[in-house]
Amino acid sequence: MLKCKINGQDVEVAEGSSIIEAFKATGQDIAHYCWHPGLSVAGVCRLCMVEIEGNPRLQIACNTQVQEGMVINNNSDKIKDAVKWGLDFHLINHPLDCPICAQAGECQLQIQYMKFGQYDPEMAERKVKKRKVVDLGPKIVLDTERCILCSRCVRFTDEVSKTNELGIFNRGDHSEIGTVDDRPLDNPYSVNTVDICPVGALTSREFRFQQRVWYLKNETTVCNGCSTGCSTKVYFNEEGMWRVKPDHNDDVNGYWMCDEGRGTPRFVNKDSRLLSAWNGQKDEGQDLEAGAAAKAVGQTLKKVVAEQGSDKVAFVVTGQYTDQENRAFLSLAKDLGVKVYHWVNNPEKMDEFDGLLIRGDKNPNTYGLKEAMKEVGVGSPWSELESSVSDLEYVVVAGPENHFAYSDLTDKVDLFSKANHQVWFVAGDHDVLRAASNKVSLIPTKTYVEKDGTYKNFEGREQRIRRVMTLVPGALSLTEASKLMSGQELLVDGNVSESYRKTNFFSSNERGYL
Amino acid sequence: MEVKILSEHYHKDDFQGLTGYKANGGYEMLKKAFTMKPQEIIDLVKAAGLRGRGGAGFPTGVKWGFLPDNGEPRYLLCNADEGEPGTFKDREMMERAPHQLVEGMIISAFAIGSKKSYIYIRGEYDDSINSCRQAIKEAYDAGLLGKNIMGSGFDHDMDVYCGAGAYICGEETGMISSLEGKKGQPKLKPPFPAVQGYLGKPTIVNNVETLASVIYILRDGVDAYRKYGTEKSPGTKLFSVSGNVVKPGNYEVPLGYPLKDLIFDLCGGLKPGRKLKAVIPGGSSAPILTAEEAMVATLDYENLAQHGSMLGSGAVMVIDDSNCMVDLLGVTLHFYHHESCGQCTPCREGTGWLDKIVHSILDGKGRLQDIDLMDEVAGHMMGRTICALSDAAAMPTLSFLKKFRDEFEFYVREGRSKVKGQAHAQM
Amino acid sequence: MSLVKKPSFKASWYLIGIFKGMGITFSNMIRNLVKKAGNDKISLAMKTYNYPEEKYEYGPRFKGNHVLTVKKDGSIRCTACMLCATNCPAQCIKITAAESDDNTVEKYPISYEIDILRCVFCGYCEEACPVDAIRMGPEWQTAALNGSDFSYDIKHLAYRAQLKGGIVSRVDEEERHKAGI
Amino acid sequence: MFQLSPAGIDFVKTELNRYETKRSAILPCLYKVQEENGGWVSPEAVNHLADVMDIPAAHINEVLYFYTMYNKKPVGRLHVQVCATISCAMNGARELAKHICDKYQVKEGEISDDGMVTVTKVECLGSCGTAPMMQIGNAYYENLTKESAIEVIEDLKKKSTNQ
Repeated sequence: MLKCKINGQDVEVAEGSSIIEAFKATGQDIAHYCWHPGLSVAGVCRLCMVEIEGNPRLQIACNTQVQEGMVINNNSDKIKDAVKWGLDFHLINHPLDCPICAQAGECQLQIQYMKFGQYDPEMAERKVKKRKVVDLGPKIVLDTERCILCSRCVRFTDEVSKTNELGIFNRGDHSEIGTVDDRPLDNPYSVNTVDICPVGALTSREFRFQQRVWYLKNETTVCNGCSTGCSTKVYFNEEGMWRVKPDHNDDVNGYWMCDEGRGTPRFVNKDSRLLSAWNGQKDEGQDLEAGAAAKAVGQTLKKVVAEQGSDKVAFVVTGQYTDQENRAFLSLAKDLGVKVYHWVNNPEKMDEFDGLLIRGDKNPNTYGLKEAMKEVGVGSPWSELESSVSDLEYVVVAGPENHFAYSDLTDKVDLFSKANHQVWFVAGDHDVLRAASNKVSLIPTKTYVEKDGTYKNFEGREQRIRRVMTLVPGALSLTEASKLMSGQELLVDGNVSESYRKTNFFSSNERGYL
Repeated sequence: MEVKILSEHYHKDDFQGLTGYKANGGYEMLKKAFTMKPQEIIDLVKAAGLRGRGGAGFPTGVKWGFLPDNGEPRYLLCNADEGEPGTFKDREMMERAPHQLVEGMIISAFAIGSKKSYIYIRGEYDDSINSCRQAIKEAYDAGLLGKNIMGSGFDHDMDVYCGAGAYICGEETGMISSLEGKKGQPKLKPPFPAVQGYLGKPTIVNNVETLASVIYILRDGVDAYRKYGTEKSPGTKLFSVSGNVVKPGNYEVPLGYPLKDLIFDLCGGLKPGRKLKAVIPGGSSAPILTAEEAMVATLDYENLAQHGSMLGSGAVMVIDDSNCMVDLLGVTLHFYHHESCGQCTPCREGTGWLDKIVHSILDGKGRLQDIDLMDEVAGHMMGRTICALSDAAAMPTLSFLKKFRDEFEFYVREGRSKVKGQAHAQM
Repeated sequence: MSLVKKPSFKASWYLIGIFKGMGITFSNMIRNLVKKAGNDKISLAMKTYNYPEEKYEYGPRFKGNHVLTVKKDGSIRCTACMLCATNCPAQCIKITAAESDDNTVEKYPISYEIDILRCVFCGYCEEACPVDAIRMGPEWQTAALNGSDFSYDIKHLAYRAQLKGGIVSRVDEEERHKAGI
Repeated sequence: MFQLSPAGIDFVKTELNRYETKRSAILPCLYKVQEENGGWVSPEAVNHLADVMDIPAAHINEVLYFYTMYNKKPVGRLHVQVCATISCAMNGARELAKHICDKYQVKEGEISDDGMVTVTKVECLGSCGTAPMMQIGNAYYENLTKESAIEVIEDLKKKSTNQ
């Protein structure tokens, strides 16, 4: 471990780490654009200047290794002047696009300008004009005029996604980011370039003008898109969830996340959700209160098991629920003595893996479910259900949250409609369910951002998710539903998770720091 | 008067071919080198105090000493990019005496133990490329290259690599990036090329003239070599004189030769009726000398540094009183704006900004505070980037503004040049 | 422990306070009736405006109803940058942005609503706007029949009859692009 | 669709294993493509070269757009490159370029009506002692005057028309 002094504070740093890593370790503030912990060092923005005792010239922090006993400071006037001019050089050809730029509010140029700039623009000559609003495919929009050529996105496509799509063409101040012949930038990790772009050059087409970033609050949680379990940051406000960004987690996903995982708002937001319970058949039925519906189902199940025997009822589970929910649901099935079947959505692609983050198994908690089924001692082969479904009275299904991964939803509904009744605990509102031929009752469940619990990813690593917001007030989590079905009453637990404490809307919102 | 060592046999026509070169003592030094141990040659070069002729003037022996002996393959690269405006000395050597370069490179490669070397020639020099390729083919046929050269057990391959038009590829690491098939953008230093250069392996980059001088250090020995030049800058150097002189061209004079004699004796002075106004002594990136300074300056690293300029690549550009300094600065800054590789922000935007300011002055739209702004912008470009191009753009600007400020202020106030009849030709 | 003081004798007589107040009111009333406004010495009387024939002229900086300015070609000048909505203390501006297919415009508001009942006419939105898209005009007599008329949309804010086709914004895009800034 | 000639393909193959890494062969191969594509490199040529050399197209495109000797848009049969840096500028290179442009009624960088001449001002070509000078194709033409420059261009035009 090397000892050095940063702005008067003693710091212990590992061997061979650069000065900027030492700054990040101590949480000291240093201006930088082109350095990113997950990428190689480019050393081109020349903003992370530091003064080292015994060295007359200013050194860049990202490429200078820490030596024993180095005295480093970056808050002297010389540095402030250097950063001010470094920023000035970035801004002279930068277009005045802040009103129409999606990055406004979390743009590093704005942040550094407020800290180091605050000067009147000195350049009176004409700015260099470059191509704006370049269409780079379905996910990314490029604006080469705003680009500050820090080459983060180029290094990303070279080192992380290894697709070598982006490059810097031309030379000098006419250089432009782009793909060859404006080919779409379309690899499964392309939206990561939008996160690491410090300015508004690369914007994601999905989030582009939906919401201003200072209206959004963010919380860290775990993505439920597939079994990798990447740590993510969810951006939300009263109207719903707007976007998902990766959060740094060295053990699982480093600094990156796949584009599929960013699609979770599509099944979480209110417009695609089941808002209240429903009982009925072939599209006719009436809405119910979720709690009451769950209790009613509980009583009828007990009655059916008592009169016609436990083989008249079947439980179906999916890997979409947290460990706590699985245990509650499975122990309820055990008490009733009914058989439990595990619905695997895409058996042939289960153990696919693309080498970085995307896995074939699109359920966040398959590992946890298998563990719980072994622990509780339930679980029977799927073929048994297929053969015995027609003489079943009740099929209770803990349906999928992320119905995009469950393409076989329709034919499973047809299978279950052979039984007399089918009960679905599901988050999304699907017409195919309401149109089923037998009697159907739907009960809304919470999605992964509305409940506490833990997932176990593909290697069994337990990761906690937290209640971030409440989108559908009436929805139940599976634990609550199981408690109601087993006859107990739902007690309102006192400890609201403190992350949701009502704070001042603007001041609590931390600007997006890279 | 001239001391011709490198350019002794230039005038002979057959000196370009192998037979003509051998007839004038060619490849004798290679035989002698194989009798010595590599470290002996390095010590010889260090004792002779040979300094890099490309522009930085870094002692060659010391540079060769930086090579780490970790068993990795070493590369020797000859920097024949010669992009510095005003310089054309390497071109003449490669066209007239390619074997001199090849022999110098083989000796140097033997000294540093490198098995592969490249000559990186700029794409525009078509004749030099062909003559060097021809010389290398002749050397291969004569057993002077390839396996077990002249029975010494040392094998070495050499190849020519053409650039494609970028001044930045004259910079050491820029050239290495270009050789690796990438954009010629300089690499971050540290690690320096001697430790991690071409493909991450230890690499030595030397100028054409430096490598050729090694032969004559071996031939004449250290004291005969040090007879010419001053104590700190020994030996002779090729100077490319251009601009408003009667006889522009390459002249080989010992270092420490008075600049006045070079211009007025060897080059025949200025055109009739013209007076000397300024001299750029070391290529476009060297700060400018006023006429008075040029009269007293001598051509070596230390004296020119005292006058606030630098020897650089030895390209002397003589400027007489018919030229407008604002216009000249405009041309220089346009060159740097066009050639900046665009990697580091201060240089990419700074060169563009300086170019635009000087051209708004030339178009008569200049403001008085523009001059101080240029001063400040150039000041903040110095020492802020990966390579020295931003310093090379800033230093002439600062020196032009310091020594010819009246012309700039006149131009801003009057909207025209102080020099009569100098209409600003549109760029 | 509360600090209630025993009321003084004078204060316990409520009538004294009432008579003093009524006295001031009547003295002003008589003065207005007797003295006509506008004679030479500084008149203390209030000028009476016979509204609606005679209306009070407010100063140029009067902050009345909002106006959304337009560009030269009549399209709305606002770029939906949400600064006014953020700066508004009463949070009564609701904007939804959309992408325009004209690349030089890029972003414009599909809907721009001001709930005028909540608005406190402080003018913060006018100050926050970077492109002079919203101004507070001189109008102040704005009556309406039912509550929903008080939430003004783009059509009312920018193209209502009184504006005669829309007021052109000072900060215009074309000059800025031509000047290369 | 641009296709390399068989000779071009062999040249590319030899270049690919002539240097330590495949990527070093990009510069020489781009020269060959420019030669065979009539003096400039089109985007299809970049894609074709990327397939032949099995190198990502972005790397080739980066090199193409970085260096000035590769033309990104079509040029006339005679690409007149007049050097306009310091020593040449002092010896009247810019007036010479203007004179040539007026002579062939062509604006800088464009192709003349008969598709023969493109005039561009380029940076230092390393022939400052013999200013003013120009480069056409691979050859240097030095110590020019307004008349001698036009003469050179005229007989080059004659030579290339009867090829």
